[in-house]
Amino acid sequence: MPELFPLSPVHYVAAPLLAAFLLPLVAKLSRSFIKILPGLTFLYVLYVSAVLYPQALQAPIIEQIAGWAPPLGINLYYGPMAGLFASLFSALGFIVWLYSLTQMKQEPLDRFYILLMMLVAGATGMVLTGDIFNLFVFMEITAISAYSLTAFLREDDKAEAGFKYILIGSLASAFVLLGIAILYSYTGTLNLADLALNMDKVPLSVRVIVFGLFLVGFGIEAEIFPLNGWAPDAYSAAPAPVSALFAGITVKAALYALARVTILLFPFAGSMALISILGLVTLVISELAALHQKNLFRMLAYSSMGQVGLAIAALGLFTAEGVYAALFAMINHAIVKGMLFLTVFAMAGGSATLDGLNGMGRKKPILSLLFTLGAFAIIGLPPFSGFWSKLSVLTAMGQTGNYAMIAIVLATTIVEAAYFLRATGRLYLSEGNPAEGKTPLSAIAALAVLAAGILWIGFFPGSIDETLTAGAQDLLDTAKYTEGVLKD
Amino acid sequence: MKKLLAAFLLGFIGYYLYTAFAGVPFGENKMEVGKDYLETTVPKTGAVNTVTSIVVNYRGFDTLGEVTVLFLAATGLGAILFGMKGKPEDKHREPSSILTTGAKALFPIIVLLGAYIFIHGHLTPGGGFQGGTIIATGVLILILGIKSFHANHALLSVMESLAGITFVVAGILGLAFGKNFLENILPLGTPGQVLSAGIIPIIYIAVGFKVGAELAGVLDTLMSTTRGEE
Amino acid sequence: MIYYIASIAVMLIGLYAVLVKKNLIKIVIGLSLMDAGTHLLLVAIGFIKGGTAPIFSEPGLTADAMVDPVPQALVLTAIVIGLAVTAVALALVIRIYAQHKTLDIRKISSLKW
Amino acid sequence: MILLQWTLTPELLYQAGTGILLFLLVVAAIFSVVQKDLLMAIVGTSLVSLILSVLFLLLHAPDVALTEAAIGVALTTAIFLIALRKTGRYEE
Amino acid sequence: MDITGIPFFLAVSFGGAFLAYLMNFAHRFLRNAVVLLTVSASAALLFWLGDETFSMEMGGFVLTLGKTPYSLFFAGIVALLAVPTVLFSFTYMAKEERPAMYYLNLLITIAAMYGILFSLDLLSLFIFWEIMTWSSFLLTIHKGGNATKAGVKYFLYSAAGAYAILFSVVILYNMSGSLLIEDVARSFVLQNPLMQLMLAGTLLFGFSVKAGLMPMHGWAPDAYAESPAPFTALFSGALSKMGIFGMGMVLYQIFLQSPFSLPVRELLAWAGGITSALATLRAIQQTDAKRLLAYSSVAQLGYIVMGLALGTPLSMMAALFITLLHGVFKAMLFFAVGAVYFRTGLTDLNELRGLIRRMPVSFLTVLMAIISLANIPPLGGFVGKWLLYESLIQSDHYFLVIVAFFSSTASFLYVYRLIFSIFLGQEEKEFEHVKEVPFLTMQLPMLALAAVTFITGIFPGIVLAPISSALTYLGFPIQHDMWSMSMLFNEWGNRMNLLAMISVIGTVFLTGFTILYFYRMRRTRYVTTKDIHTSGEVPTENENLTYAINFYQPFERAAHPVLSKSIRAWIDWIGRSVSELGDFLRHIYTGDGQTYAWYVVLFLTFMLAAGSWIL
Repeated sequence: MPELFPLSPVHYVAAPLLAAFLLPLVAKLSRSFIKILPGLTFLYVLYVSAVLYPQALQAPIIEQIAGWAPPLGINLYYGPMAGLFASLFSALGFIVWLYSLTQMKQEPLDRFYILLMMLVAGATGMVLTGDIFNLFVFMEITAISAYSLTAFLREDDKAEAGFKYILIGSLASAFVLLGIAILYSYTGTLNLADLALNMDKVPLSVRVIVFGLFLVGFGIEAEIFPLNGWAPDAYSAAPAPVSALFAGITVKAALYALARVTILLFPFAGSMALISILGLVTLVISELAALHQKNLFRMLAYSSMGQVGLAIAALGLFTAEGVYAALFAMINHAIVKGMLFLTVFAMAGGSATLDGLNGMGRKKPILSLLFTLGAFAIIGLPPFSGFWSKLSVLTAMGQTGNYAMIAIVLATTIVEAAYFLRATGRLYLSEGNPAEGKTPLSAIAALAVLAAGILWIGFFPGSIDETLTAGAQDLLDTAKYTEGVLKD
Repeated sequence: MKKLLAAFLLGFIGYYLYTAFAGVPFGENKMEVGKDYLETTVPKTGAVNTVTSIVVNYRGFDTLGEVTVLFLAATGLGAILFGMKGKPEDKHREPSSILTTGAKALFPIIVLLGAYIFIHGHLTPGGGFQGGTIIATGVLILILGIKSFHANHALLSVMESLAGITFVVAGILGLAFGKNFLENILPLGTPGQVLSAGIIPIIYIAVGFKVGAELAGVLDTLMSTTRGEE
Repeated sequence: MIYYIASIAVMLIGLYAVLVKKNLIKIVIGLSLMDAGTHLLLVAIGFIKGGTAPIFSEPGLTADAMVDPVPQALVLTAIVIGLAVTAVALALVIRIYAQHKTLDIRKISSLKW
Repeated sequence: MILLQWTLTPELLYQAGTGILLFLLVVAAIFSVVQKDLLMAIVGTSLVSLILSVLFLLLHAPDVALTEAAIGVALTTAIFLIALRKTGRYEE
Repeated sequence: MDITGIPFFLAVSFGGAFLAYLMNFAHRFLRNAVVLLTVSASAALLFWLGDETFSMEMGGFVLTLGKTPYSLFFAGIVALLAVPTVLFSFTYMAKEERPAMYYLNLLITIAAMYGILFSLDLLSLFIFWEIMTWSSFLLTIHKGGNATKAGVKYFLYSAAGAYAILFSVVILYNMSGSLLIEDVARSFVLQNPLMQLMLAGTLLFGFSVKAGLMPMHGWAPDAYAESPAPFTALFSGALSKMGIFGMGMVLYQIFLQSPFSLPVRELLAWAGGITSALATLRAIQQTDAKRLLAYSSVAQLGYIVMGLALGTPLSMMAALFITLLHGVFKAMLFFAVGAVYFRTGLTDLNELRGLIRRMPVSFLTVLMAIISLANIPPLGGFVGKWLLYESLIQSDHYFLVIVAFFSSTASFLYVYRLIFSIFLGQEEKEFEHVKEVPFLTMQLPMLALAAVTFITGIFPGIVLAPISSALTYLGFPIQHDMWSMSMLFNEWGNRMNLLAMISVIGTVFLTGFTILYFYRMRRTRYVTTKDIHTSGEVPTENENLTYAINFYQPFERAAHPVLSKSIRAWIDWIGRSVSELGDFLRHIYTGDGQTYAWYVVLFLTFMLAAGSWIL
């Protein structure tokens, strides 16, 4: 099937879309096929990224949808950074699918898999597209599948979390749409590259207002401090495979969009510094708030908001090392937090509380080991991937000379160590009656892949160095982006 | 007090938005991309209605995304209200006879109107979305009018999926013919005719069916959820 | 110009409802009002005095006497997205009501801290 | 008397029409937000959509007018009413 | 990769750890064999380590490993303690659960310690430092129960220290462009003095947390008390010495030329002195054997820091000598207490009594250890303390001498309490079943270490040779006239011949013992510990007259004003206030969707106002 037509970045979106539409039909034929189709789609998308990503490292692939040149039509910009994110998302999607084969029992399974596939496809679309309105549409796709997935489980307070998410989410989309309207009213175009070129048409005061709107709009999805009220509820209400995807994918896509828009359209000095400060504030507040959490998923939710804050702080440095460090932090966070969510669900089921972990070391030794590995990786202890990502963030901050930031990041790491080790310590308590149950092999396999990722990056951080530098280059080099897109 | 603070804040935001739009002269021709669309729509895409050509051809990817959003809303709705299937009779009170006969009489006309709109999408104003919604309102009248009426969910979801697949396949065909995704591969025909403008009518008819089936499904799911008392 | 003022006003009224009103359905109404305001704003941006609808129905119409079609295309998509989001929001409201038996947003905050 | 000298030129009629409709639009919006009885509030929303659809016509955007009419007035109101049917009727 | 290179050495240590973990699934004996093999192999390999440095590029940083005489000495200590610890834990851990995790973490900790010592650049030092911290954390919480709280507390303290080190490492890397300690030292001098103070201050803070200096020692008593006995020996014997190694490296390789160097060292010396004094007083209060030994470790480390901070060649020699000796006799004490716990399951001094006849070898080990701890001539402890006193007097720190004298004499109090309440006094029926610990795996390590204290007591030269080579590397000229194999000289020209002194004492003791034994022994009657008359009554069978409960009550009342306000309470207060802040911040998420909408709108207005006001 793959050779039937030339591979291009649009397959990232078209294949899952086709599968999503096919799934209701397929569900009528045979129940078991519901589980197989998403796997095939994710495999196909992984195959696409395996073929395309190396090409993207040399030169960004720019694809025009429906054959129209960029200012008229929509174009997909598949540079090293977009490639990195797209491959990461598809890999995470595949692992979560593998995991939820056996762990996800909630009934309307065909609907669950449709929403899951579209969550991943929407986020990949956000990363690929080069048109600002198209970015809005893909943000909506990701958001609407996220709303429905948050309220997927039947227990009582899930709908409440869903409503909070949709309330704040539609505020975000209204503000983004308003921002697009203002931009269009001044510049008259919608293509990102075209916009970047004639941003001078927009007077400075209006540019600040539009930056504010976009910051709030994308900030809500990227969980920046004052805007992330919905996040803890959404993470703890959604089924664990979905929360893993939230932490790994939706946040990263929104963060990428925010970064791309800010660097292209609003490069004035204050914007990135402001983002960096917001990131730090998010880091400090969510790490401290996580200290008192009894529900494990809520604790992981706060911790992932903190890690995203760290990535934002690094991104805000606006230097090549800063973006390099932000990318590294994002990848590490996606892998480790994904593993933690899935491990906790496998260990303690839906309502995992801190006391539920007591003495789990004896009953489920493999899972406890994985949890300990994840906890050490998140804190950033040496032999694991977290250490290198935190170190690159700190050196990036060191280079730009703000030592206070380094002190804050290190202080919050101690707080992070406090609540993660409290949980890890409980695993090895002698008393306590933890939940029984054998974890099926496919779930363990999914976790093992993530653990292998952590260890691989931990021992060979150089291996992903090249992709990260290319990605950082790609994001910062706006001239190459605009000239590449509008070359004809 | 809260109301006062809210009013003040909104006044503040309103002022800033107003200053943002102060610089935009109302009614002046400041089209950049719009001009190119208007000039190239008839020769390049063959569609007379520029809005439809933009929606389906130039920015077809948006509409693909758009259809997915609607599809996800229908699936999401079904997933959220999954456990709340109610008994048929608690749908609503006994409809009056006027409503029933009116519904029976009106339904075919509404469907005809809807079909006309999405078939002539590229000629007259309107298109897939508008036509589909009109058909859905037709089904709504049936649901309200006839007590025992139940939308056949199986048929609706099959129609929905087939329409969606035709849309995506139309896009993939563009790739198969060596062009780009969603590019027009059929002859443009003479503008103004029904069979003109390449794949635009086909896509819009597919969208029409899809939207019609989806919204009918959504309405029926919503109608048949339990009152919440039990 | 008054189109801009009116659409911003409608949007702010919607935002006001979201911020102040306690009833869930009233909040969803507020959200759809905000969307409506934005859609009017977008179309008003595209309007050109003396321009006709961007459809070449008769042969005589020329490109430069037409209204800007792009915002209309955007609004078309935005309205349907608005519908989709409102439908999901209302489904959530129905489920919340089925479980909490109240529509007051203050009473449904069991997930906190 | 002065009034009569005005000839109702289409231009003037157009201006007056938009002015009144926009004013009605804002009033309908306020009505639907302030109204205690949710049914009336929903009727207010559909009124807003209706005025919006007419306004779109005045702005020479027939496609959008048709969409607004079909979706805004018909379906959104229907969905709201069904949701209202399944939940409590009166606010606060 | 050649045999004598450092990478092979580290590969053996870390590889052995994982091999042992795998072997655990094969067979218990096989695992023990692999563990013993790894430890002894790494100990042996120390002697053939080549001098060439080895560097590799990792994640954009260049990590270099290499051997220096200074680090070789510390590696010797680690090796000296590692082998007995492993031997001791074979039987001790037989009953415990999850032995695989225990051995894995134990070997990782040992390997990490070697890693710290052999890293020539700050980053690899930090990497191994963190590996050591988390593996020792996993070991501390091994027993479960309130060991977890102690473990987390330990990790947080050392995380605070480690991140202080990382803070200055990142800044130094940013300043000097390279991580090598030499380059860092060269560029360190160019900084302005205030920055130098800040950087050196954070580094010293980081290392002194692990060395348990007074304000930062909060974790030591709980961590030592809760961790399994064999590991505690390594914990207090070797792990805390890494802190000393680090402080030495910072003080004399990086911070020496800076103007602030002298006042900082003076401050450290006083901190060491106060630590030793207060910790000794605190130790006297303890009723649990392990906590008592924990405080005594903190006190001894106070001496070492005092010696280190003085900076004269003699004080450095004293400090390094005490570092080795403390490791040895502390290990002996923890092994003995571990043996008692292994047999009786108790470490509370009030319950234990009269085990001298049941466990003679343990008694002998404790006796030898406390003699050397209270630095009485025949054993090693004396030499270290003697050098320390001489160096204090030479550099005329007279007040410090008073403090040192006070705390070392006071240390005799808690030491005596330890041996009296466990071994002496009337026997109890409940301890009838107690047998001596098995010879090969438990008695042998204790006796071997006792032998070491004995030998170093007579021939200190054996230890002083590597010390002086380490110190010449650090830049302290050691003239050969300061010591010879068993002779100690001092500036005022008088000499002290240890061998002669001990041989005289030995002969006198032996002759007296033989005479008494043959002449009087025949007529003596064997007396049971119950055979004592108190004011004419004969004690009944189960009534016990010797008891150790509130042994030093009058002394404690006297020292009460000093001991009442403990620094630990102040640090716990910090912990509590941070978690209260967390609790307060948590309430920002009120759970009501509308308030979140309010936050969004408020943030937007703030953004719009700030934006347009600034630009």
